[in-house]
Amino acid sequence: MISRYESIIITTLCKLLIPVIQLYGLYVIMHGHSSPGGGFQGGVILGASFILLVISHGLDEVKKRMSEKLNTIFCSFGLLIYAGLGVLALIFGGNYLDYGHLPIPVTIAEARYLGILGIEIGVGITVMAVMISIFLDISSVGEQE
Amino acid sequence: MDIISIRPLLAVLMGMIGAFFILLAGERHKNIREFSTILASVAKFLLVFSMVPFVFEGKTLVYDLITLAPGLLLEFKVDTFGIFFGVLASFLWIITSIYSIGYMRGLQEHAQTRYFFCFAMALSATMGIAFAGNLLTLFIFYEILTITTYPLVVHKETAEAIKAGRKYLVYTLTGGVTILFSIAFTYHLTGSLDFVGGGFLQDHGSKNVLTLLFITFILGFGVKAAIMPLHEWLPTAMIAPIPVSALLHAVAVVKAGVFGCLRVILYVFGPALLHELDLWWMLAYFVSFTIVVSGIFALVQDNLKVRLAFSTINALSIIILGAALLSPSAVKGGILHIANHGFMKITLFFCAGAIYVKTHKEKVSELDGLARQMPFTMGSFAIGAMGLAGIPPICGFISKWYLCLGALEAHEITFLFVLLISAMLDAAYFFPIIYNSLFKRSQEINPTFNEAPWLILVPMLIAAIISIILGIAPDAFVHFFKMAALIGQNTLH
Amino acid sequence: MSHSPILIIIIPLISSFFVPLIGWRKKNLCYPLVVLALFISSILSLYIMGSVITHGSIYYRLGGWEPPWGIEYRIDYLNGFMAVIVSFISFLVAIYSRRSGEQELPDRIVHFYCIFLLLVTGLLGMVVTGDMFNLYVFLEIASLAAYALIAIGEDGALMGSFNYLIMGTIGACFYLLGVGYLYIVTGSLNMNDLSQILPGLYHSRVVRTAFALFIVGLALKMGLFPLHTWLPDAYTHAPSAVSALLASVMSKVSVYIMIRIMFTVFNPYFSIELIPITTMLSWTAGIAILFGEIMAIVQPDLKRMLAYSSVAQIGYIVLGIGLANTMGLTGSLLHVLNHALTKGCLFLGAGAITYRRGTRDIRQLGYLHVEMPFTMAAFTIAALSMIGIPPTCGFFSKYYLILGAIDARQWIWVIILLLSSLLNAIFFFRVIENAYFKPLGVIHESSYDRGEQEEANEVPLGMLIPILALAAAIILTGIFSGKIISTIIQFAIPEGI
Amino acid sequence: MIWQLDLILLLFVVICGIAAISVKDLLSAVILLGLYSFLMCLLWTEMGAVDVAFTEASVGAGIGTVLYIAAVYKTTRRSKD
Amino acid sequence: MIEYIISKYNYWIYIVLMMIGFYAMISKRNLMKKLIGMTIFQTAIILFYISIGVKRDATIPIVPEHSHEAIKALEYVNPLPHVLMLTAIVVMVSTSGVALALLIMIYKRYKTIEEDEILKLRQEAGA
Amino acid sequence: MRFLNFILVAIAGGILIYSTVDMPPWADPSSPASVHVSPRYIEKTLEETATPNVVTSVLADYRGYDTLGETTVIFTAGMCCILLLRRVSKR
Repeated sequence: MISRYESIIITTLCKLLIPVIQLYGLYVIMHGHSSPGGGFQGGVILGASFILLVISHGLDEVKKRMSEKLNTIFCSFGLLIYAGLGVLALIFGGNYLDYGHLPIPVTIAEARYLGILGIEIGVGITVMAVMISIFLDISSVGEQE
Repeated sequence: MDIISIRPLLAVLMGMIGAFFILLAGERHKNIREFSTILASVAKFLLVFSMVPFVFEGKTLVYDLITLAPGLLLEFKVDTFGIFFGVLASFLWIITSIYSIGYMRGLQEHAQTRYFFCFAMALSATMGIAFAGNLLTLFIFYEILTITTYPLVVHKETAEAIKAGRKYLVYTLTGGVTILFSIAFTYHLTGSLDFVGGGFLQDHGSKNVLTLLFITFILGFGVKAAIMPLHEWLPTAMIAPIPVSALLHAVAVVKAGVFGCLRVILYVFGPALLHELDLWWMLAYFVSFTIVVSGIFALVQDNLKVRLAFSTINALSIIILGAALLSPSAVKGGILHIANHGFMKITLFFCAGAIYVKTHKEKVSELDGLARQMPFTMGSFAIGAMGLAGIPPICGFISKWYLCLGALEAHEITFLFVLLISAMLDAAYFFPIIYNSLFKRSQEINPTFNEAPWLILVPMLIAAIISIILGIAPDAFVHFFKMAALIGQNTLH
Repeated sequence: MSHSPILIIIIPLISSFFVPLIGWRKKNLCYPLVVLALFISSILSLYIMGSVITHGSIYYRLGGWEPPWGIEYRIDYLNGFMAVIVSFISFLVAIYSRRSGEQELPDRIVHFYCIFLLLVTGLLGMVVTGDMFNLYVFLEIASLAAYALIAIGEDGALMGSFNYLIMGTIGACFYLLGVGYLYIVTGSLNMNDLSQILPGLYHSRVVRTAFALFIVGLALKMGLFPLHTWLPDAYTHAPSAVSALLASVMSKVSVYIMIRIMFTVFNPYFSIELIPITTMLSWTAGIAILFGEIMAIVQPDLKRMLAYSSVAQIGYIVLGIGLANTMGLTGSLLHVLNHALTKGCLFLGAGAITYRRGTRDIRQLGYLHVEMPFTMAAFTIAALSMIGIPPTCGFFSKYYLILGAIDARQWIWVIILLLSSLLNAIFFFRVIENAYFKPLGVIHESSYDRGEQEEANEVPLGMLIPILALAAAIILTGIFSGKIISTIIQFAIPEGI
Repeated sequence: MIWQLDLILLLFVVICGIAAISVKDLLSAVILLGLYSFLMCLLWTEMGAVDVAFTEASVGAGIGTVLYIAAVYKTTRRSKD
Repeated sequence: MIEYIISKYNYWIYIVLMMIGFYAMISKRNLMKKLIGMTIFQTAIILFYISIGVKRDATIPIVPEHSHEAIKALEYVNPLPHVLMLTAIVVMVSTSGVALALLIMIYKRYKTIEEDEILKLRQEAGA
Repeated sequence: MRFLNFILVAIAGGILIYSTVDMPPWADPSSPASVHVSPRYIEKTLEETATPNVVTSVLADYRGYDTLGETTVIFTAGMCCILLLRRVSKR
C-alpha cells in the first residue's frame, strides 16, 4: 500500500469529509432524474469516499467497514437489482427492461420513473463496490487477506 | 433401369461394422477379432455377390444416402463396372484375411488390432469407390482409403517405415488435392458429377479447358495408379506387411486409382470427347512409356517385393492403355486385366510372404533352390509369373490377347509392340527367379520339404488355382468376361 | 417463449452474478450452475433457430421501445446459426473446464467461472443484437473477460494478454469510431435503419472511412493476417479451455460481425462494386493462409502450432467473404461452423494431452495413442478435418471455397486453397506420426521389442466427453453438411450476392 | 459555446496529451493525464454535455487517475521513453 | 475559409489527439505509456462523439419539468451521444483497470515494464 | 520502426482528416444526427418517462439495455481484477 503519512489533520479531516462525500454520492444517485448525475457518478463518488478512507486510514480500516466478502456481494447485488427489474418486467408481461409493466399502481410514465430510480440504485451499488474492489486489488497487489 | 436397394450401402458399411467389432475385441480377444474379420469379409462378399444377377439383368442398384450439397448426393450406384471391381476386391479380402491371420501370427507382429481395423476400413472405402454413383462420392471414399492405408504402411514403426508413410501421404494427398480441383472444376462446368456411360462433359467448356481438366484428372488418379513419374511411392510403400502389399498395393489402392482413371475416361469424358480432343493417344503414349520403363526397372531390382511393385506399375499402365485405346476389345481386355492381374499378383505377393515367413528372405538373389523346400509356394509363384507374362492357359493370356486385338482394332501397331515388349520384359524378370529356385543350389537353403503354415498356404493356392480357372474359362463363377464385355458395350456407343 | 431471444443472454448473465455469491459458501455449486445456464442457453438458441426456420426472422424490442429509438434484437438465419454455434461450443467447453480449471487455477475457480460466463454472454450478446452500439458494449464485455482469462494462463500469458489488450482496444476503438462516423451522417444506430439510410450516402467519404474503420477494427479482433500479432501468444499461453473458446468461437463472432456489416448494414453492392475491399480481403486472406500454415509447420509447441493454424483458418473464412459469391460465402459460413468444431476439439485435445503429459512439445508425444486412445482418436479426426479429408466437415467447406474461387475465376485462390490442404497435412501428420508411430522420446531403430503393457491413462470423463462430442459433431456435420446448407446457410447468405 | 475559448481549451488538451506521452517520469505523466481528463471535462461542459463531463470528472479524472497513481506506486516511476 | 475552419476544427483536433494516443499505443515501449496512450485515444473518440451532439444555441439536455410550452428538440443538445459516451467512459476506465492489473502482474513477474526488457528476459528464459 | 509507426499514424490521421470534408459542419442543428433519432427523446421524455434529464431517461430507459451491458462491463472489470490479482489464502 501507498505508505500512509500519519497526520492528525488529515485523518480527522478525512473522517469529517467522508460522510459528506457519501451523502453527496447518494444525492447524485437519487437526483439523476432532474439534474446531471446518476448511478455511475454517484457510485464512483461513493467508491471514492472509501478510497479516501484507504488513503487516510489504511486498508484495515476499510476492511472493518466493508469486508471483501460484502464488497463482492455488493458487486453482484447491484447488477441483480438491475437485471432483476428487467426480469420482473418480463414476468409481468412486458418485454425485458420494460419498466412500464412493473406492478406499481401509478401511470406508465411514473412507473418508468421509478424503474429508472431502481436501476440507478443498482448501478450505483455495483459501481461503488467494483471501484473499491479494483482500487484495493491494485493498491495492495492482491496481497490482502 | 434403376432399383432402389440398400445393399450397396450395407456392402460399404460391412467393413466398418467389422472394424468396429475388431476394435471392440482388441488385443485381449484375438480369436474374436480375427473371427469378426473373416465374418465381415465373407458377409461383404456375399452381399456384393448377391447384386451380380441384377446387374446382368441390365438393372442398376441405386441408393441415395444423403444430400451432400444441393444437387449433389452421397450416392451409391451399382453398375457393371462397379460390381466388377466390388466382387474382385471383396473376394480377395476373404483370402487375404485368412492369409493375414497366418502371416501376422506367424511373425508375432505388434499392433495387430490397428492392422485389422485399418484393413477393414480400407476395404470399406474400396467398396465405396466401387459403388460410388458420382465423382464426389468416389472422391470421399478415395480419401478415406488414403488415410486408412497410411497406418498400414507405417505399420512397422521404424524410421524407414515412417519415411515411407510420409512419402505415401505426400504423393496420395497431392493426388487427392488435384482430383478435388478437377471435381470442383467439373462441377463448375456442368453442375453435375454423376457418372454417365459414355461421358457427360461433352459440350461443356472449351477445348483447352477440357484438355486441362483431363490432365489434372489423370494426374490426380494417376498417383494411385502409379503412372510414371508418379509411381515413386509404390516401391517405397512395400515396407508394409506383405498382406497389405498384396491386397492394397496390388489390388485395392492401386486399382482404385486405375478404377478412377477408367471412370474418368469412360464415364466422365467418354470416348467421343476423347477422340474429339485427341487426348486418347496422348494418354496412350504416356502410359506406354510407363509400361516399358517400369518393365526395365523391374529387371534390376533385387528385392522381390520391389520387383513385384514395378511389375504392378507395369500392369496398371497396361490396364489404362486398354481403356485409352478406346476400342471394344482393348477396353474389354483392360478391364479384364484388372481382375486377372489382381488374382495373379496377389498369388505372387502371397508367395513372397510365405517365403518371408519361412525363411526371412526378401532378396531375389537369395532364393536359389527354394523350390525344393517350398514346392507349393514356388509352384504358385510360377503360375502367377507365367500368367503375367501372358502364357496360356493362365488368365493373363486372355486379357493380353484382347488388349493386342484392341490395339489392332484401333489401328495402332505401336501399342501392339508395346504390349509385346512388356510381355517379354515380364518373362525376363520373372523367369530367372523360377529357374534359379528350381535348378540352382544354395548353402543357406535346406532342400527338405518345409512349407509355410496352412493358413498362408491355402489362400495362396486358392488364388493360384483361380488364376488358372479364369484362364481356361474366363466366364466361370462371376462372369468377369461377360461383365467386361458389357462395360465396353455400355460406354463405347 | 416469445422472450427466448433475450433469455439466451440473460440466463448466463444473471448466473454469472450468482456465481461469486454462491462461490463464497459452496465452491462446488458453481460448476453445475455454469453448465446448467449454458445448457439452457444452448437449448433456447436451438429453439430460436427452429422458429427462425419455420417463421422467419425474430424481432425483439428491449424495453418495449420501437427500433430506431430503442435497442432491437433481430435474429435471422445468420444470427441464429451463430448463436447455436456459440452457445453449444461454450456449453461443451464449460463441461470440459472443470478438471482443467481445477488443475490450472485451483484457488480462483469461482471467478474463473464467473468471467467465463460473462465471456459467453458477451459473445452471445454480440451475435443476436441488431444495434451497432449495443454490439460494442457486448464486444467490450467479451474482450475484458477474454483478457483476464488469457492472463491467468501459464508463464508468458501475461504479455500475450497485454498485447491482446492493446490490440483489442485499438480494434474496439476503431469499431466505436466507425459507429460514430455512421452516426454523424445518418443519425441512427440501428442496423436495419442504417441499411435503409446508407444507400443514399455511399459516395460520402465519411461512410467509406467508417467502413474502413470497421474492417480494420474487426480484422484486429479476429486476428487477420497482418494484424494477427497478438494471436499466437494469447492462444498458446491461455488455459486450454479458454484457448478453445477463443479460437473456436470468439474469432468467429468477429467474422460474423464483419459479414453483418459488409452485407447487411452496407449492402453487397457497396462492398463489392463500389470499393475494392473484397479484393483486398482476399489477398490478405490468401497471404494469411500461407503465412499461418508455414509458421505452424515450424512450431515445436502443439498449442502454438494450433494458434498459427487458426491464423490460416481465419484466412479461409475471410477468403470466402472476399470472393463474395454464393459458393464462396457458403463455404465461408460452413467453415465458421466447421472450424469452430474442429479447433475447439483440437485445443481441448491439446489441453487433455497437456493435462496428462505435462508437455506440449510435439516431439514428446510418442506412444500417446496407448495412453489416451480416445483423446487421440478425436484429435486425429479433428486433424483430418483441418486437412480436409472427407467425410469430416473440413472437406466440405474447403470444397465450397474452391468452387467459389473457381466461380470467381480466381485461380490463384484455388491453388492456395489446394496447397494449404497439403501444408495442413504436413503439420498435422507430424503430430499424428509422433503420437501413433513413435515411442516416447527418441526414435529407436528397432521397435519390435516394445511391449504393449502400458496402460491406458485417459483423462477424466468430464474432459473426455466434450472432446468426443466435438469429434462426433465433426463427422456428423460433414455428413449432413448438405442438410445444413439447404436449411440454414442457403438462407443466411445476404441478399444481393 | 464560444469558439475562441473552445480552441484554447483544445490547444491545452493537445499539449497535455503530448506532454503525457513524452515525459519520462511516469508519475508526472499520470498527473498530466489527469489534467488532460479535466480539460476534456471542461470542454464537454462547455459543449453542453454535463452528464458526460460529470462522469469524466469522477470516473476518468478521479478514479482513473487514482488507479494509475496506485499502479505507478506499485510498479515503477522510471520510464525509458 | 475561416468559416470552414471553424466548422471543422473540432474534428481535426480530435483526430490529432487520437493520433497522439494511437502513436503512443503502437510505438512506446513502456507499457504504462501504452496505457496512457490508450486513455488519450479513447478520450479523443469520446470528444468526437460529444462534438456530434452539439447544436448551435442549444442548452443542456434537461427539459423544464412544469413548463407548459411544447418542448422543441432544437433547443437542447443531442443527448444520444452523451448516453453512448457515458458507456464508453465506463468501458474506458474498466479497460484501464484490467490493464493496470495486468501491468502490476507483469511487474511482479518480470520486475520491469519495458517491453524490450521483458522480451529479452523471456528469450533468455526460453533459451 | 518508430518512423514506420509514425508514417502509419500519419496516414491514418490523413485519411481521417480527409474524410471530415464530408462531415456536417460542427454544431449544425440540422445535421442528420440532430434530426433523425434524437429529437424524440427530448420531446417525449417527460410524457413517456416523467424524467426531465433526457440523458438519464435515454440511458436508463430507452437504451437501458446498453446500460445493463455497461454495468456488466464494470462488473467484469472488477471480477477480472480479483481473478488476476487476488490470491485467496487457503484456510
